[in-house]
Amino acid sequence: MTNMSDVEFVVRTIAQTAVDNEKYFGDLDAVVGDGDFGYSLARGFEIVLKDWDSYDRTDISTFLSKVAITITGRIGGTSGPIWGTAFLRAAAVAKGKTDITGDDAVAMLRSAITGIMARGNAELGDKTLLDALAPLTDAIEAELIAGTTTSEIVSAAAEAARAAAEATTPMIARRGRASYTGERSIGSPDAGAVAVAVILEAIASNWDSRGGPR
Amino acid sequence: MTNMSDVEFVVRTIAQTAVDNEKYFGDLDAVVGDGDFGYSLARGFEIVLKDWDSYDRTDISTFLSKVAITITGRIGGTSGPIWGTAFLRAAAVAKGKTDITGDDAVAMLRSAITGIMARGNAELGDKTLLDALAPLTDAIEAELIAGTTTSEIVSAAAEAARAAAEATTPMIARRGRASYTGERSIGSPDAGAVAVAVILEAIASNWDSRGGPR
Amino acid sequence: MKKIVNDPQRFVPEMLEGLALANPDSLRYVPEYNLIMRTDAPRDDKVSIVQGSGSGHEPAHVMAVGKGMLDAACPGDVFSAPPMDYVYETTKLVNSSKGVLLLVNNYTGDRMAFDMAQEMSLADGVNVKTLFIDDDVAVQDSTWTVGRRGVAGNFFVIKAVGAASEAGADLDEVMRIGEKVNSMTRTMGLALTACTPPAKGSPLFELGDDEIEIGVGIHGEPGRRRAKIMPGDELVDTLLEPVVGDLPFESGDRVALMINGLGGTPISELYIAYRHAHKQLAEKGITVAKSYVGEYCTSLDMAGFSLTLVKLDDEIEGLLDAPAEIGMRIF
Amino acid sequence: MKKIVNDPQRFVPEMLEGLALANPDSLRYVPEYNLIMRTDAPRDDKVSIVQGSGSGHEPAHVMAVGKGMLDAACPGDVFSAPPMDYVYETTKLVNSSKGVLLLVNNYTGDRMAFDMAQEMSLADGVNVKTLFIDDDVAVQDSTWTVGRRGVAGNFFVIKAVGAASEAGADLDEVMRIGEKVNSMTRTMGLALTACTPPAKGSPLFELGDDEIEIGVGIHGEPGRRRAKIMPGDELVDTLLEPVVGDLPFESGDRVALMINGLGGTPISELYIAYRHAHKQLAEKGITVAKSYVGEYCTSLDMAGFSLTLVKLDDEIEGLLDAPAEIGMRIF
Ligand SMILES: Nc1ncnc2c1ncn2[C@@H]1O[C@H](COP(=O)(O)OP(=O)(O)O)[C@@H](O)[C@H]1O
Ligand SMILES: Nc1ncnc2c1ncn2[C@@H]1O[C@H](COP(=O)(O)OP(=O)(O)O)[C@@H](O)[C@H]1O
Ligand SMILES: [Mg+2]
Ligand SMILES: [Mg+2]
Ligand SMILES: [Mg+2]
Ligand SMILES: [Mg+2]
Repeated sequence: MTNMSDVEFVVRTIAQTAVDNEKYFGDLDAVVGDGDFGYSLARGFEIVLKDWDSYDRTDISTFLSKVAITITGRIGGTSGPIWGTAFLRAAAVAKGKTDITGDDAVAMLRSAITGIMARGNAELGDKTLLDALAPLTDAIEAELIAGTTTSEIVSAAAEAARAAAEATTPMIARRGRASYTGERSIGSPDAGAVAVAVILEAIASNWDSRGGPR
Repeated sequence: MTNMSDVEFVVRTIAQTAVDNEKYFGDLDAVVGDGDFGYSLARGFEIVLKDWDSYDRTDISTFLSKVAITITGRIGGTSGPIWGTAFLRAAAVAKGKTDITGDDAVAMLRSAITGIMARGNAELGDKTLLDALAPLTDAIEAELIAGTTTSEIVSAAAEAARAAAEATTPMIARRGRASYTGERSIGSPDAGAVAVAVILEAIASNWDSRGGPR
Repeated sequence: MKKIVNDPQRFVPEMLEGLALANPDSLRYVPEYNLIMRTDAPRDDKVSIVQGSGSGHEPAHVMAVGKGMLDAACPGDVFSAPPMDYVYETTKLVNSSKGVLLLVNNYTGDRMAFDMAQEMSLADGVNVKTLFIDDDVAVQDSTWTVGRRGVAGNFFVIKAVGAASEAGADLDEVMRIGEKVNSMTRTMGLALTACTPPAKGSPLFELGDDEIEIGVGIHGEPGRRRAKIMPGDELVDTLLEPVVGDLPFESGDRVALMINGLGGTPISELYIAYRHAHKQLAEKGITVAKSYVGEYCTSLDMAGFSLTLVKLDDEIEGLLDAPAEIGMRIF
Repeated sequence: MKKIVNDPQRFVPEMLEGLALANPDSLRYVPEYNLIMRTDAPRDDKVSIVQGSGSGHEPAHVMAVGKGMLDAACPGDVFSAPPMDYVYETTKLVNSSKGVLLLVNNYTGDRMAFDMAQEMSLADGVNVKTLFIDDDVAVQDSTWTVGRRGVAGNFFVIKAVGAASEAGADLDEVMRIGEKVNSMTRTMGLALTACTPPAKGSPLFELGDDEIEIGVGIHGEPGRRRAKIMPGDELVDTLLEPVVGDLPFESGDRVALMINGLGGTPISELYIAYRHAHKQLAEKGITVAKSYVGEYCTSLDMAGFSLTLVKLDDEIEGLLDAPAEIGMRIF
């Protein structure tokens, strides 16, 4: 069971990680893309951090929707619509809730994934951040069935995301800027997938010290 | 005593040396100038070599005038007018002659030097090719007084030109493109002066095998 | 990085402010949404034309705002599609009773931002249509199903729809013209060097002293393949053959030929390329009726060029000939 | 070297051939003398205006040939004054009964070639005058008595004498106007990179990743001093202060402001420079009445820019406003 405070921790960690890794994410995108991924995320999530206190926290859904509006409206490039859609879809699943269960979290992630797929016309295996998001969701689901602790679940998700991000290296990009380079996209990991892994690792490593009610 | 055949040898050596050293002369000019010196000389003297057989050889003066017209008319940059003027002034001194004495040669060089000075509004010490031409002329004059052989005179001239060219290194350029860089022109030799030294060395080293009546 | 830049994050706003200061009578800069619009827009007697895209392509698109061309340009940051909000606000700002046409180079990020903004604007009752430009023949492999990119050929679409809207055509007619010109336009580009986005501060990719990238887009990404540098005429042939073969352009055609500099290539070299392209086309029986040599759609400081052909008919030629006044001026 | 070039020795002729092919109605290329002239030149109802100089400065000067600007441009090879013959033949080709004005940037080689050609033309009975342009304030030290160089400010002289001659002014009057505009024009430039002449194939000088050259001319030579790269606004100040202080330009003045790209700098950066220059001038009480941002006089692919100010009066402003049609076109 997680609550608003945990959700805030997750969103804040996403935002802070995006800001902190501007250069790294940009360099990853520069290998076969146009190098703006880090810049775009950082400029948008910077605003999320700046407006942090002003977001309506009536319930988890409202909170995530407000964040989504900032992301969609203020992040440029492909990432604004993609990440904004993910937050919006997660918000829709959490409608009216102030607490979310593990199953809720999985449902929110699944909804985010189908939202991204629809928005970007992408499938698994196209070498996008979806290729990290789906495996990490699978890992959470498996841990829930196994009945492990929240802390262990988060760690497992981070490990799955990292492995999945690395597994994008041999893939050929079929979506986004990288896809224009064709076969040359083989040999380097997808910037979006790596970003997901880095974010999950940040969440996992700070999970136990996140503060607020558990 | 030198004759038309010697004059032809000298002019041909000048032309061939300019063509052979296009890159070297250009690189020298690139240090504080605009790098076109080698290109300009090569493109013009190439035409001298191509039109070689067509020049009127009625007398030495006519021959040199015809060459001067090609140089002035077809070499761009500062070098066309400067080198063309030198040839024209030398031609004027040789008016009507088919043989020239050592003293004639000195007079021709002195006339070329004053011509260049007038054309380029330059003086000795301004870090131009004049700073090689004047010392080599002085050297010839000194050797004539000492009564050495033509072959020795030519060698002495080459040595004087080389030493003088090297002596332009500490000078500050007051004329030409290099002068715009001010003090920064100190530390590298003048391209035009080095070219004169290279040409004189070529003349000297081939003098004894130059063929034709001596 | 050696650029004329202060804070890299202020690169785009400062450029736009400079542009507006240089054109006080004709251009207005709206900092909140990072947009440049005509001082006389919106005009209810004409369809408003908007181009949105990333920055870094100057003069496209902010310097193509003016009479006979765009009513507004809505650029994102360097090489990034504008955030959806900016597109939406731009659309509202230039809303004319004759409608709004959004021109978008077909890149994923741009598509998404404009699709979303169009939906929101339609919901607000704005009469808006979106045209995706996709002239790049470097992207033709059907495996890459994101479709062709829009590159320098967008200039011709802008010019034609700008002229038509200025003449009073309605939104459907302007859209028809834009689609027609897009369908007759083909482009391919190559890079001699990588470019350096100000926020990154170093070149986007490494390229050897004798290497070039063939089939690049306009966002500084690597192209379809790497090759060794070759003589200028061969560089031209490398682009011309795929472009001619694609539509295809055929003997008897009249065309517009554009040699577009990518930002770091001097105009002298562009004319060397033009010369060979013109002659090769003449040999194929294709007449160059209009020529365009210069920078139209760049990738920051990238050296290289793209080659565009437009198949002309009387309608297109008339629209290209129509007068226009834009910020990319000479005097 | 990565350029669009075939045989480096054919760089200039191929560029000129391309230019003429792109402008068949208005421009003629005369290969024997490497010159570009208007198809309608010489016209006996106007003074013919000729600019001669090295190549590598494009669009100056071959792309400034056209109605209201030059009647002919007579370029030498890259960075080399044209051979005297070419100048002489050009003068004869455009000889008008109203006379010929030769515009020359004040560089030694150019001065000499034009002096000699003018002498020969006068002997032939051609009514010819020569105007030396010397707007570069980087060269002001009296020790360097070759005098100031002529750089991008030549654009304003060309524009003004072009307009005056088109309006029927006689040679003396055209000369007076040219001298006046030259006397009111000041320029200074800086380089972020060295340029690569095609025949040399490598950069003219080495410059560190964080180094710039201040006070460069237009032939790729090093400047007066080397400095570390600085923010864009400071780069502008480095040029603006000497330029403003030289004439001097004062509070209450109306000026034309040109930010001229040297060939490798994208137009986006030029507008960032324009912004700051415009604001600084406003703070000094100097009004920018006309603005020029783009490439006017370049050094091949050199990155960097020059800043030019022209003090305006009604006469000069009117001449700058007059229409002109030249090869550096947009559509
Ligand atoms: N169509 C798509 N669907 C889902 N994700 C995508 C799509 N295209 C790109 N991405 C993701 O976005 C990342 C790049 O984002 P960004 O650099 O902002 O986009 P752009 O390609 O517009 O510059 C990629 O690494 C990939 O993970
Ligand atoms: N005013 C002058 N008088 C005499 N010689 C000069 C003068 N200016 C330059 N030179 C000589 O010419 C050489 C450069 O020639 P060149 O490169 O053709 O000229 P530019 O400076 O026009 O590019 C210099 O190295 C110098 O020896
Ligand atoms: Mg990207
Ligand atoms: Mg030189
Ligand atoms: Mg992008
Ligand atoms: Mg020169």
